[in-house]
Amino acid sequence: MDLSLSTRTESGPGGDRTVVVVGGEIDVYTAPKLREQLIDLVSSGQYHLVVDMEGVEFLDSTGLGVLVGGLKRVRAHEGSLRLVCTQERILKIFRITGLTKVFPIHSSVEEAVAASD
Amino acid sequence: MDLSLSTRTESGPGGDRTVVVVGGEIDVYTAPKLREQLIDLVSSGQYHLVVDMEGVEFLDSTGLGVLVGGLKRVRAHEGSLRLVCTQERILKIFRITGLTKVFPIHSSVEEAVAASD
Amino acid sequence: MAVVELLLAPLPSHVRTARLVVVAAARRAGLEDGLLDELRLAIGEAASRAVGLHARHAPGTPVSVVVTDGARGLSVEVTDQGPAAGPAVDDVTEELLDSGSDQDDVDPDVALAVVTGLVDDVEVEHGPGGTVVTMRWPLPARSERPGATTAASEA
Amino acid sequence: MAVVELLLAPLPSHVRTARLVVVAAARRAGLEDGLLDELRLAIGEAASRAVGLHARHAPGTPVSVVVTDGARGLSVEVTDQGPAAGPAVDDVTEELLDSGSDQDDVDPDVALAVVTGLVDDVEVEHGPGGTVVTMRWPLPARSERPGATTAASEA
Ligand SMILES: Nc1ncnc2c1ncn2[C@@H]1O[C@H](COP(=O)(O)OP(=O)(O)O)[C@@H](O)[C@H]1O
Ligand SMILES: Nc1ncnc2c1ncn2[C@@H]1O[C@H](COP(=O)(O)OP(=O)(O)O)[C@@H](O)[C@H]1O
Repeated sequence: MDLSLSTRTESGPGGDRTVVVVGGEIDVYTAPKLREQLIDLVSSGQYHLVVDMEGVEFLDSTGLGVLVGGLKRVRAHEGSLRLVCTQERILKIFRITGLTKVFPIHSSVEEAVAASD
Repeated sequence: MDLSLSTRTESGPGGDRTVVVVGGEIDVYTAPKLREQLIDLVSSGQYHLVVDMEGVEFLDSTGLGVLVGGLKRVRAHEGSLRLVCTQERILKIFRITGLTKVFPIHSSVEEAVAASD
Repeated sequence: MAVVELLLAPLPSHVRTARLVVVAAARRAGLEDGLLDELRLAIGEAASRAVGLHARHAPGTPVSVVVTDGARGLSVEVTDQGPAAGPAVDDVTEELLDSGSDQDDVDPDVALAVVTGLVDDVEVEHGPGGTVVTMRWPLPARSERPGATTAASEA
Repeated sequence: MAVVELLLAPLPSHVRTARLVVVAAARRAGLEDGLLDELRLAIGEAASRAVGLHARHAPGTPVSVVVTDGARGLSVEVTDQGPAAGPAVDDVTEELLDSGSDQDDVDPDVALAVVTGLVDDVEVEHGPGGTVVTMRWPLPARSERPGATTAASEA
């Protein structure tokens, strides 16, 4: 029910990628935690992020706003933010809001780590 | 969340025992299902019951009433109704209501099936 | 301040909703985890009792559940429009053995006996409009509550 | 008949309570499983929007959520006391890209755009008291609903 966050580094052909594994519910109550995490990563110089959403049970527009905010931050440093998501109900909200055109969405962490721009 | 029920027969030293495995929440909304199940068993001549409560997540006084009703029914046929429960939060309500003195409570189905009066 | 107020049509299926809401609100208010099971059972009994009384005596009227997070801790108030509670049950076991039989409803007096047996601070007031059952639990000091900083920044 | 009525203090943590309650009530009312995710997101957006507006404009006033199971199906009504909704967002993507940045609150116009994009039958009425967002979903005929017999025997 709560939001859970953990991060690890994986190296891909384009260099190191920071994988952020998100679980639980991302809503107006929990989104601030995710935003803080993304801000911390960018502040510490990690500009290539892969956000693994496979464990996310709920996502609303506040959560989308936080992901968009993260994308803007990494782009300001020529970085990237890739999502991993295969859950239909989560993909649906990206589709409704047109964000499938904004985020690269992958079906596995391996694929996201291997991808280059 | 829902109430789940399944039954099977095990034979013990005292004869066949009908094991009723209960899962989920037993409250004023779901208790009628459990009552029907117990009534059906007694109507079909199964007077020695073991109710396995290990999968029960919530039990209130309506649920206790149904178990007491089942006990009365099997006793009318010289039968028995034994409970299997090791969960502290479920045991607590038996303790508060004094029903630990009314029901034999066992820590495993094997123990309950092996028990004799 | 009342943090959540719930009006429920008196149907058995809504008792679970009352449990969900009150437990969620209490966690939010910082009630310690060890008390959540007690709270869940207590609100379940109080709500089943009120729903059962309304189903018989006031089927068109909702049952009210109010959760307040105040100076005296967490309070949960369940108001019904049913007839006054009977005399306190002094032997719940006997009462359960007598009534626990074929009725689908909760026995309102057993439910109330479980609430009073379970919760230290319970008040039962019968007025002309019905019965109000108020249950209270202590809360940790505000500064120690989970999410206290978030709550502050929310204001 | 209103089956559940919920008054929530305008705090982000209560949005989850609203989701829990509305989804539980809708299941009870017989809403088909395939629509529950849509309902969960829609009530989540509508409630976050109202809570966000109250937090800024009416912090002492609760947000109201009413679930009704009537002839027109299931209706969920969220009432806020905030300023009128802005003009309908015609490009949610743009709006998210513009505003999705550092505010902790939901963007009320984006939330409303998600609701209207998601739910077929939505009505937004702005009156002097605030905005009422009403979302409706069809329900199966009463006789086909799960627990229909139980409901009948409850009466
Ligand atoms: N809207 C929500 N979305 C997701 N999780 C929530 C929401 N509201 C409450 N929770 C989670 O439920 C958990 C229980 O609350 P609480 O007892 O305060 O936990 P914690 O000790 O983690 O603060 C919290 O951790 C909280 O994050
Ligand atoms: N008070 C309750 N206690 C336990 N389970 C409940 C309660 N209220 C609802 N449920 C369960 O949640 C499930 C979801 O409701 P519903 O969609 O009507 O399911 P079903 O298809 O099984 O009738 C139900 O099966 C129901 O038994």
